[in-house]
Amino acid sequence: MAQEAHEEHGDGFEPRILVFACNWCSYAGADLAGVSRLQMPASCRVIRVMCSARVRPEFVIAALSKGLDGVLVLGCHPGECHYSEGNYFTRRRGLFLKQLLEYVGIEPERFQVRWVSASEGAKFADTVEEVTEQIKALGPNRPRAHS
Amino acid sequence: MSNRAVLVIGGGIAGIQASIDLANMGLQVYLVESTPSIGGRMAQLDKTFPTNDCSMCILAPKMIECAGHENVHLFTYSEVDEVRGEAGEFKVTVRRKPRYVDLNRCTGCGDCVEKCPRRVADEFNMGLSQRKAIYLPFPQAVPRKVTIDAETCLYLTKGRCRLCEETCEAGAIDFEQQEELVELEVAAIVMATGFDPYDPTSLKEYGYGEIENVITALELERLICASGPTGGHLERPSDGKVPRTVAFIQCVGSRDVHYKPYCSSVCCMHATKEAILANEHHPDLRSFIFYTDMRAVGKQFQEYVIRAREEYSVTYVRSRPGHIAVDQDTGNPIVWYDETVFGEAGDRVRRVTSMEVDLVILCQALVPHGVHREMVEKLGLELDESGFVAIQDRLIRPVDTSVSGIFACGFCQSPQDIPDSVIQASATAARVAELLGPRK
Amino acid sequence: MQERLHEIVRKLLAEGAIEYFIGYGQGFEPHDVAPCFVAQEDEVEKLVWGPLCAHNLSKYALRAKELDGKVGLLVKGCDARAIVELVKQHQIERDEIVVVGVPCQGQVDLRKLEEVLGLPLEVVKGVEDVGDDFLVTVGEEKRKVPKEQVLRDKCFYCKHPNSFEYDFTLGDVMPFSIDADKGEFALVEELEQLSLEERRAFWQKQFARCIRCNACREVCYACYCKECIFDSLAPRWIEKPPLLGENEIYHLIRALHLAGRCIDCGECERVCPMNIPLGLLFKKVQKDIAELFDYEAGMDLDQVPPLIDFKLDDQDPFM
Amino acid sequence: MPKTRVGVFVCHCGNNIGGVVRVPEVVEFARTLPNVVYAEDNLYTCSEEGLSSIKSQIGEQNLNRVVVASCTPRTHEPLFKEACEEAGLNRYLFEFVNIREHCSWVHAHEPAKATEKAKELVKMGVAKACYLEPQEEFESEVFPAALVIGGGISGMTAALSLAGQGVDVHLVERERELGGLIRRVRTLFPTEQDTAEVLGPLIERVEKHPQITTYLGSEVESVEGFIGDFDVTVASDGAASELKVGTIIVATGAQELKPLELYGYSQLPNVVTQLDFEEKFKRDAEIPRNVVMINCVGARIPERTYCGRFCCTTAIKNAIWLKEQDPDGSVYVLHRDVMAYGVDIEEFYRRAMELGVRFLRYDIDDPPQILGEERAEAVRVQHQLMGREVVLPADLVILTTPLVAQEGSEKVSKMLKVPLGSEGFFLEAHLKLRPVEFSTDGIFVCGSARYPSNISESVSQAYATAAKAAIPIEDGFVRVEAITAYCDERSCSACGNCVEVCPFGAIELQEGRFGTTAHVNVAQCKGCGCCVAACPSGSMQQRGFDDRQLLSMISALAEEMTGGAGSP
Repeated sequence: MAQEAHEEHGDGFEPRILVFACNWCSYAGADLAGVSRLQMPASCRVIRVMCSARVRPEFVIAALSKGLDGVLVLGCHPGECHYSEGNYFTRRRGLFLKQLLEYVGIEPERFQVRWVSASEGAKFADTVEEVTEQIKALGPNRPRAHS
Repeated sequence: MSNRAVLVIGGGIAGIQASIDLANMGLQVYLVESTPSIGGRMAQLDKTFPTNDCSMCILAPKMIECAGHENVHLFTYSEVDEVRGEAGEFKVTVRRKPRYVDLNRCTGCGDCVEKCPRRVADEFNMGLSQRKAIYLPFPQAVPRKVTIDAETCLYLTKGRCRLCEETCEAGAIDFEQQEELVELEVAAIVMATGFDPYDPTSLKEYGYGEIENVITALELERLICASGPTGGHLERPSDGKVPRTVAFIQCVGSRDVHYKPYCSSVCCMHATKEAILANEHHPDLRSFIFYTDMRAVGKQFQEYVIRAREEYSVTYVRSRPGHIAVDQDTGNPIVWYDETVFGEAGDRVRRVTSMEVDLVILCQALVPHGVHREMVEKLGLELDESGFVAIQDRLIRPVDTSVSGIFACGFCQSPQDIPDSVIQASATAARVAELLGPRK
Repeated sequence: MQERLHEIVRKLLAEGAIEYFIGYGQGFEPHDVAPCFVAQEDEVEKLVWGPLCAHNLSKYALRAKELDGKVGLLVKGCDARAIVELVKQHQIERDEIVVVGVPCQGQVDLRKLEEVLGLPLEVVKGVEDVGDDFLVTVGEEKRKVPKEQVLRDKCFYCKHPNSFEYDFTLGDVMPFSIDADKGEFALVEELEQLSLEERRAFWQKQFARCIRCNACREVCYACYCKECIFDSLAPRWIEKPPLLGENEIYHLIRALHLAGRCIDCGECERVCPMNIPLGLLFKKVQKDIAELFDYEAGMDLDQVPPLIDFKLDDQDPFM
Repeated sequence: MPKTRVGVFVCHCGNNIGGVVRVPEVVEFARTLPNVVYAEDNLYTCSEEGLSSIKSQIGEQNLNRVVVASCTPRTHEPLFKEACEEAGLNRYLFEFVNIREHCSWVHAHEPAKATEKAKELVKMGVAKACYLEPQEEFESEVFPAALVIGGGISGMTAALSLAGQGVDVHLVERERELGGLIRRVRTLFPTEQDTAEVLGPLIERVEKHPQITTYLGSEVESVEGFIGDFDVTVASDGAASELKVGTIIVATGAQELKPLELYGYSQLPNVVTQLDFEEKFKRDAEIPRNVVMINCVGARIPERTYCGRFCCTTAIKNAIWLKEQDPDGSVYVLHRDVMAYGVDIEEFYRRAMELGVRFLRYDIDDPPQILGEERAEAVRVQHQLMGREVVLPADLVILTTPLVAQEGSEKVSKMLKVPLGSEGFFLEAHLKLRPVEFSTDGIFVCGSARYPSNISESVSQAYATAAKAAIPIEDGFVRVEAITAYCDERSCSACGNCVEVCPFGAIELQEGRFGTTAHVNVAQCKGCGCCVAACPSGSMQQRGFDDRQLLSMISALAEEMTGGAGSP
């Protein structure tokens, strides 16, 4: 076990990424990735919400300020929202928040929004892979919560 | 109609779905299943095409919902003994086979199974592993109660042992238990007895039973299933080594006037699925599917086949092998078949050739379940030429049998896949509801 | 102009058109002007107007809610946008208030003035607007101070010298610009030029200094929530001690909540005891809202706020 | 408020989870979490054994929160909620943690990391569970009528079955007469009856049925509302009628692909589709001597990957018909696979061969060619068995094309807020076990609107939807899952953001004892939570997804793995 643990942690920094996924598309997509046994980095922790529009931008700010390495908000593709328009609000909030965070010096890679449908298990896996790599490259997000 | 009870025969996915829908309509449902648990064939599947959903994962909630429904009355390990009367007032006798276990006391803890000294072939795993004479068919069984198999139990056959009785702290073992006849009055009957795999032994050319490494599709299903005899490790029978090349032979006994003239409908996709799963287990495993027509006719089926070809190293060979030999040293089956190749002139020519593989999978025909014929006679139903329950008007009444008040869904009335069976199951519910008229 | 103001207010009170009027009055120190409530006709003389009347009085419009009668308000061009927003955000009915618009040619930034004079503000006895300069009374003498030296940052690119939202007006002045080529977002753009690391360092330094006195929140016209989420115990968005992380959450969430609401009155920066350049943060918010969603707060009653609105063809970098 | 007592049940799922995640370690860890008073592992938590263990522990440990860490909530959540309820625990005090689809299955080769992740997920779940509150489900009435969109064979069958079950039905058909696509078909598989014989009586029954109101030449203009209470506007020649229905069945069918630009279709007069053939030739026109059919035209190609399912059947049916009209005529069917699945079609296929219909397989990379300028004279194709080219004389070439999505499907999809799949057909809730339902309650789909289906299949689906659509109407009510939004009026300052964003117009500003504040109409709220995220003061919240619950999960994750997280 120690041996294996060593092997696994050999690659050093493993980012901790918070993922918000909407129940209807993205969470189902994540499930599909699982059902299809698509392997991906063990970096993401998914919080299920009914719609990506439930995700308060405040959550993203809090998560990053508390020191999580990244936040990924996943929703249905525009036009496919189970509630018909939710993800359009997600899109606007995302556009605004991304620029604000960048302005105060938070790397844009640490907060990302992506559209993943229920049939896109592979896309979910790829997204996790990609975002994890990007954040690995940045290194840990300096926690400020108790500095 | 005053009597608002319905008899459903068969606890597979079709019977389960019909029961749930009927129960949700406020009708009393008597679900009769001959084995100790509901779940049927779907419970034996590892995954389902074309989504690769874990079969048990989507079935288990349905099983529990069905068994837990206030309007559903389960008769497992039971058989329909006699049916009299007509639509609106059928009188049914159900025979509860003795389980020799008190269902109210058994906790399904499995201690007795531990102790039981008698091992027999496990039908849930297609005989690829052994179970005890007292057993739980599979972990998610509903009800989760053990059953003593009277044919093999040492005490019941040879009069000594009773270890289970000593072990059981709940005192659930009851060797005095007698078979029980239950009289039911129902307004309608839904038949959903499903299928059995056709035994390919009679197709001598394929050497099933002679060549160790020639197995059937359902056997493979259990071999790659995590809850199967090998814990999901794909091993071939002869030497337990992981196969690197697998040949699937389609239409074994189907589409063949000498055996079953019809197309079993699901085997093309079933084989494709198993080839994909096998490759997922071992990415360097290659599959060859020998087919006549690749009947991928459902939603997302073609796409599934394309994925199999492009991402899971599955090769489709359009040929019907005539003979399977075996290499005695390696135990490798050798598949003889004819194929079309390009001659020097670039023209196509047919030639006979062979392929040595590690494992051969026979996608055998699927036939109406063993209880089928007997049931059909008891219900006074007509059969079609192929032995399926005859449907009078396929166009407008696709689930109505020749007897008014009796409906048929799923494989017992025609070969079909899970969604079609589920659809027909719900359709029978609608027909029953129409027969009985509005509630209250 | 002050006389004209007194006239109007006296008339409003005499007619009982308003219960009281809120304008500016002399504070404890000569240089210090404070909001002034006038309920009696004989008090109207207390009302003053000049280059030290920085406060955005619109927040007091909320008082109208508690009254049967109306409230009178003195409103500069810049602050008028807050009135529009408050109506849009269902906080006041426009007809609950009487707005007296006042033309303005720029307000003094007391911190700059102190610097330029090199003397404590206590010595300042008064400031008048004389066109391109301010006439500052220091002790006995009067000193000319060029506006560009002591003007509030936001007054450099003043877009609304005249209140466009009023019931009465104290007249018009020519639109003016001290520094025409200096764009509205010049300072933000400078900051944007810096590297991410530099910006990070800059803001971490600023946020670290915050003592979370909440002055910026208390003074903000848009912070009218009955209960602010920062005061809620469950969920607890931030811990009480003013640690960097907590402060960052505080300021970023405020920026978020002000998106589409901030009308650039500059009050938060003015009242900050730690001199945190909050203007730089909120100006950025205005800039992005304008660029991303083509929206300017407080300009149009019928325009839906940007973050509770959407267009099917909004830009979509998210794939 | 009694002390929070959380019970955690971690599932091995055979070796699906246990084979990767070190479950006992996760259980140990769970025991260290705040408010957790009990934790155990199960081989299958979903088995009756697992469920009964949950029930008994709720009693023994008097748990007031239950967390199960196993598979995806999307399949098993109702099951565990039931178990809680049976043990007297409000179903909303249950929290699900997904450590299979989201963990063991996707990190199969990293047991250590997977185990760590599973712990964190459990920690987050427990943190949320601590803030869960018991909820009452809102019951809303179901209006006793159903809407069926589409008057083809599926729609009519669904309508008749619903009516037969005692439900009032509104049947809306775009055309001026009932019957849909098959009106244009002459004979039907497998009975080979004349379509009129089948359709006639059916249409008559629909028209005569007292409980069916038919709207011909009409279209559904708008649909508002939710299961039990849909407000529907039907436009018929300018006139609009307002209907109220409880459930809706989509039976809008599909249309035959017109293969423009393929095999000279629309250029050569004697190249037609199967439907053209049914309409023109199978009625009066004289029977051509040499007929060549080409299957899979516009199907199973990169641009349109799917199989039309019953186009082969149609080709076989028409080939037989031709042979029966003129036994000496030649009929060739050029195909890529003969999709004669099941009993009847296979038998049909065999009969065609017996009658002398010739089936030749062609290769998509070397497709048949039409010879002839003004009209098709012959078809050239590679004969796979003979291994050489053959030229087949042709008086008539029939192209077998698949059904494609019905015109206006997007409109219906948007109107009902139900999805379309990649092929443009309606996308059911679950391909396997919920084939005729949408994820949206109260709306169902049958026939070729869902996927090309032959008549028998369409009719079965129609009956299935009739069963499902009738149930809530017969019940008279439905329960709304308690994940709806609510407003804390004490802190709401009525800025109106929530009103603006709500996609369902479920929120209004109203006078209340705390002045003007937002009010949520639970019956209309679908629980998206849009409004919650738009509320600056946090007055607007969502049951089961409130800020305390979600923020506590974030905090739990943000903390180092010391196990003291997000407790109330």
